[in-house]
Amino acid sequence: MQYHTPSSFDDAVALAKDAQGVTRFLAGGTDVLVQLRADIVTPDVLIDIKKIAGVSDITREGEGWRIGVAVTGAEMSEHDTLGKEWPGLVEAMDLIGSTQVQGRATLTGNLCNGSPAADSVPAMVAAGVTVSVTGPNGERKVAVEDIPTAPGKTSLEAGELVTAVHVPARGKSGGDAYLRFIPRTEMDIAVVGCGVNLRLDGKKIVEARVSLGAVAPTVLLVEEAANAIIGTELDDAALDALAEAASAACNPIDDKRGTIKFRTHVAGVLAKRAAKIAYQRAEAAS
Amino acid sequence: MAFDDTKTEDFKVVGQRVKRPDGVDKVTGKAKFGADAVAPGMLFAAIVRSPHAHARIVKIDTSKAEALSGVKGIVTRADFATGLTGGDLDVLENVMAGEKALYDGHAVAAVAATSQLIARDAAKLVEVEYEVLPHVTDVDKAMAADAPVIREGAADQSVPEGMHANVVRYHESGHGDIEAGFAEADLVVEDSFKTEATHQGYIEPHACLAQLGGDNKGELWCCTQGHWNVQKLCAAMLGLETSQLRVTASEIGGGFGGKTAVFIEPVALALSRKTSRPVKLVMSRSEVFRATGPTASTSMDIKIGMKKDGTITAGQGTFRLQGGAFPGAPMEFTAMCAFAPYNLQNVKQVGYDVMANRPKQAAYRAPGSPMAAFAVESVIDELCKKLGLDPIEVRLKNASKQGTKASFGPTWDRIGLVETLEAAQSHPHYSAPLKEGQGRGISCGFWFNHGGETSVTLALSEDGTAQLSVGTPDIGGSRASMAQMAAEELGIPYENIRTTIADTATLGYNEVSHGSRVTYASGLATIKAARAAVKILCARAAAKWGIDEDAVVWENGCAKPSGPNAGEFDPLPIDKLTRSMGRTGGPIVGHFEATPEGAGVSFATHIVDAEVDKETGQTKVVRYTVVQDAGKAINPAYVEGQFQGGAAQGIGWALNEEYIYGEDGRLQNSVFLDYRIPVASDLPMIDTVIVEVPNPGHPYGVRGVGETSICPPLAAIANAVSNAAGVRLKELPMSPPRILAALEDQANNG
Amino acid sequence: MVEVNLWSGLRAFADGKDCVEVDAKNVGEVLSALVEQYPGLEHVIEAGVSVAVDGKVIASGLTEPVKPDSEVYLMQQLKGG
Amino acid sequence: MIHVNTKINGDDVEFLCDPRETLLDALRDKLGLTGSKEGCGTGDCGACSVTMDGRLVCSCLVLGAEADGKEIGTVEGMAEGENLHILQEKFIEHAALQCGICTPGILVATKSLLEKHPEPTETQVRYWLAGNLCRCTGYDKIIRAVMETAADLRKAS
Repeated sequence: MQYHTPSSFDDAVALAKDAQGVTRFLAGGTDVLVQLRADIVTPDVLIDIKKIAGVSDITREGEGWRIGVAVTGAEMSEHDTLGKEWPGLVEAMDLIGSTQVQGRATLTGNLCNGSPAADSVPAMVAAGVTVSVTGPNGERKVAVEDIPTAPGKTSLEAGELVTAVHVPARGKSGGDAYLRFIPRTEMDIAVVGCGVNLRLDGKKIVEARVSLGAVAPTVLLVEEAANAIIGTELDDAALDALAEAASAACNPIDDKRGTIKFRTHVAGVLAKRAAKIAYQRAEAAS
Repeated sequence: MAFDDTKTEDFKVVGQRVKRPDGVDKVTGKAKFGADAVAPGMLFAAIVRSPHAHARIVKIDTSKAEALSGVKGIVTRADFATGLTGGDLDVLENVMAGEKALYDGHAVAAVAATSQLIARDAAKLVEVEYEVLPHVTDVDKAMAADAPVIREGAADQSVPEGMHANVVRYHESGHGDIEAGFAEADLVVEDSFKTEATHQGYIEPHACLAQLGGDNKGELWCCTQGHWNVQKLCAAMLGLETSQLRVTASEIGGGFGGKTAVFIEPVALALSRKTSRPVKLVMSRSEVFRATGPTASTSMDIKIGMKKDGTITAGQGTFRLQGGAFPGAPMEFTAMCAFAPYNLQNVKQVGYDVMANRPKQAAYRAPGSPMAAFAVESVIDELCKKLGLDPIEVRLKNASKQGTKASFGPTWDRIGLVETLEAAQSHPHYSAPLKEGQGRGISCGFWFNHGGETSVTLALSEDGTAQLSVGTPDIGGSRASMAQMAAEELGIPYENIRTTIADTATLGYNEVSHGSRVTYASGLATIKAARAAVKILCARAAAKWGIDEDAVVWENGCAKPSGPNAGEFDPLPIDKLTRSMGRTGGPIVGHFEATPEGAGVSFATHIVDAEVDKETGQTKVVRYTVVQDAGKAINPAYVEGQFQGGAAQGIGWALNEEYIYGEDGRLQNSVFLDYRIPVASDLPMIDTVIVEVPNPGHPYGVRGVGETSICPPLAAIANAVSNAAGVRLKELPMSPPRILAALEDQANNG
Repeated sequence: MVEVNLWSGLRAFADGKDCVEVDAKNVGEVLSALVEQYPGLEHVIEAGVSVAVDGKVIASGLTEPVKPDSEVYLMQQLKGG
Repeated sequence: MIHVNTKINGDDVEFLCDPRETLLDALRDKLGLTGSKEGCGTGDCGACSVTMDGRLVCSCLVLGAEADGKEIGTVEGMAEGENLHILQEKFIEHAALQCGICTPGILVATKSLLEKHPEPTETQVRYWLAGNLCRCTGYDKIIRAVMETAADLRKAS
């Protein structure tokens, strides 16, 4: 295995373009190193992007945020303002792994690992986060929901890598939340995850995005679930409709972490609970 | 005091919460565990393992691996002794597959190379041709007529005619007339239960460093619960004379029964012999889960009859235990422990030892007993609920006590079950109010405890301090309790004793640290060895004073005349006697070798409150209290630690831990991410009550405490969850999908 | 003579009896007398058994004394984790 | 082989490693610092916890090569000579260890906790330590030792 530490994204792209065999980018390494140790993926070329200037910065971008690709979960949690504006996103990132893992894991790594159960991804999808992708053919901006294509697979072309994460402006009267179900209190992979992001006008929900994790081959953005609560004040009927729409969108598998039936049911339960939290946050921000 | 006295009071050191002698080494990182040893010229090893649950090994081609630079040697089954039979053959077969791979992860070859990475790479280059065979991993399916046969002719004569070849042992015991008993009952409840296999989950993977020369003299360093057992088994598997292999036990990073067996040690020795270099072999976590010794999985049927007043009229249990591809599932313990807490006139228990394509089970804390308690105590709880009776009152009414007949036959000696029940009943936890969504459960549990072959030496130094050598690896602080007992007898400060876990060349045979035997048996041996040394000290003083040996007593670390008639002499402190010992008869050493047979049994009662989220099926344990009979707590802090550790492991077993095999017979969850042991945020504080009903078989009344603590939790939590959720859970683990499914079934079927 | 109680699964090897009489002064003699009188029990005793004498479980010792009025139970061999 | 210059427990250290080797491999096999333990190799057990530039990490999830130019803190650096760190003292006093294999990782993790949160609640301690598995103790005595250390440190300051 070759190990490189390029000092610019251009160099990283050049390395990746010329690389023979399996190439991986190393940010926090919390998936790459596990796969290496377990002989799941042994890269021929490993490109550590942490020595590129600016990758560990969280900076204002208009009213929104630009999060560097090597910013860790711990750094996001410790940031003064990010978590006040996007508590759901920061909490979702914070749920990943232990304190130790938080010291290393990144949003970008969580996204590019391609797991349908990645905790930060539904939160990013609900928040409308986009990423910059650079490759041999230049740079493009992609919505987070368009990155994963199947378990372990992404839409990134060979030689392409994510260079920044863009979090939109929070704006007025908005709130987000992410909840996941795990059997223990910590250290598990999500059996079901749900992100909700909404905006109020008075008491009425005027915008909403609802996302689900671990219930399909990729993280889902569920329009029907959002439509179930848009125009409502999140009354019981709206919550029931939300849960029904969330469950209906599920296309999960039976595996060691949960059953189809369980995941489908709990998706609805979490959607309700997350929506209530997002609603309260939006009210508090009004 | 006489040398065979029982001491029950006026303890000076025993009963104190002294600091453990190995504490500093363990908090500074200096303590040397299995993987921490090195040797000059050392090679690193890796094992090639079967990816199939059941397959004939057609061919092993090592040529590509051997061609890799840095590879120094490869071994297969051909490099081990031939002609073994019985248990030794089973162990070898498990350590290195012969004609067939019998489970996913079964070792088929091993490589030694100059680095860990090269060894791992080389292992991937070993080409094994398999003929895949049909497999079975579930206990009930393994007994069914159409199940593939795992090994022909493995059954012993106990198995009744007509059983499937995978049923290899049978047990039946009991007394009275169960049908008459059930007829007497006002209510009979009958139900079936299942538990999945769990793993001891020690944090330290198995590790060893082996050196074996062409002269067949060997040195082995390994983490084990019993190095004499390792010595004996490795010698057999490599065709060595037992005494020519010296085994040193490293610090051990948890065992709980799982390190009573050998897995990698013979392999490292074989590689060392082949390469003429020291070989280090360390398992990965995934190898630990796939290829060491988890518990048996079970399928159980229980039937219990009760009168309206709570009297149990009869109990019947059938226990089917799957213990991997070898005989040995502890079904007889399951059977014998099942009804042990109760005084029953009519009882019958039947056990089946069933083979399946899984790794050979190993002991795990009271092997077989927790599952039995889960099934039996669940049914008793159901009876109490239906008859409107208090679960502790019912258990008290039927409790085993001194003079009653045990469910497995004999009459009980002094036991402490009633005391634990009474202490639980009067504990504030039992009467504390519950919140909405919470339920309370209680359960009793029982374990036999064990004595076993034991050898201890206590050598006095010239300054009056003592070196205590014991042969039972210290898995939970036993060096402290041994030193406490020695200090108590010698009348010197605890700090003046240094306890060492001696290697196999230094002491006589010591049985494994299992069966909760260490504080009991090594403790008893320590006391007797100290008394032997004291006897010599007294004789030296008598000689000096010119009086009879019997006229000298030992008090507070000094020899004294036994009374005015013995003469008037100033007390002689220990250091005065030891300083001159070279000139008064030679070194003073006390020793003791025996197989103590008085290990007192131990009972416990646990109380637990659980909260169930009925929308997601998630359970949270919100309060937990352990009440257990310790006989006499030598170091209460470490007794509490055993209580708490057993409870925590039981919580994991009850709620989340399980072996998950796929349709392909491969283990799906061989990492801690998916084999879910409790993490710190899962648990509440675990309250403890130490009951002390002295064991007549120990000089201070000690009963083993390590194992009984895992017997009640499965049932106690099942009872709490069932009360909280309003539905009876009959299968472990009580994972969220199972709880939701049970709630749904209940809603659909009323 | 001492009465020895067998676990019921052993009846098949002891002419259907679950309590037999042997002439023995210690545990070892109990076991050898059992094998002598009921050869079918040999495999069980060879595989390893424990013996409870007056409520005390003798896990392995053969020299523990047995009196004519002792309560003796043959048990499956005890060990632990 | 990659040439790595790093600082461990305040000492300048250099070593050569294969790019696939982890920081844990380097600490244990190259530098003889065996206080950090491998319980899983997948970041699930925390027995290999160290600090890297002051941040708590699992050394099994860091490549040896990534340590270049960093400052690493391990359990071997906790005591100052013969003087144990107060957490080490409290762990012994409270019997907060049984087998001791998880202890180095838990000590490194709790030291990092108390530096960031001098007044942790029990819940905070439990969640901070969720990535440090202990199979022996049920965590009870560990939590008590940490809470008492925090209280003593507050009194002293």
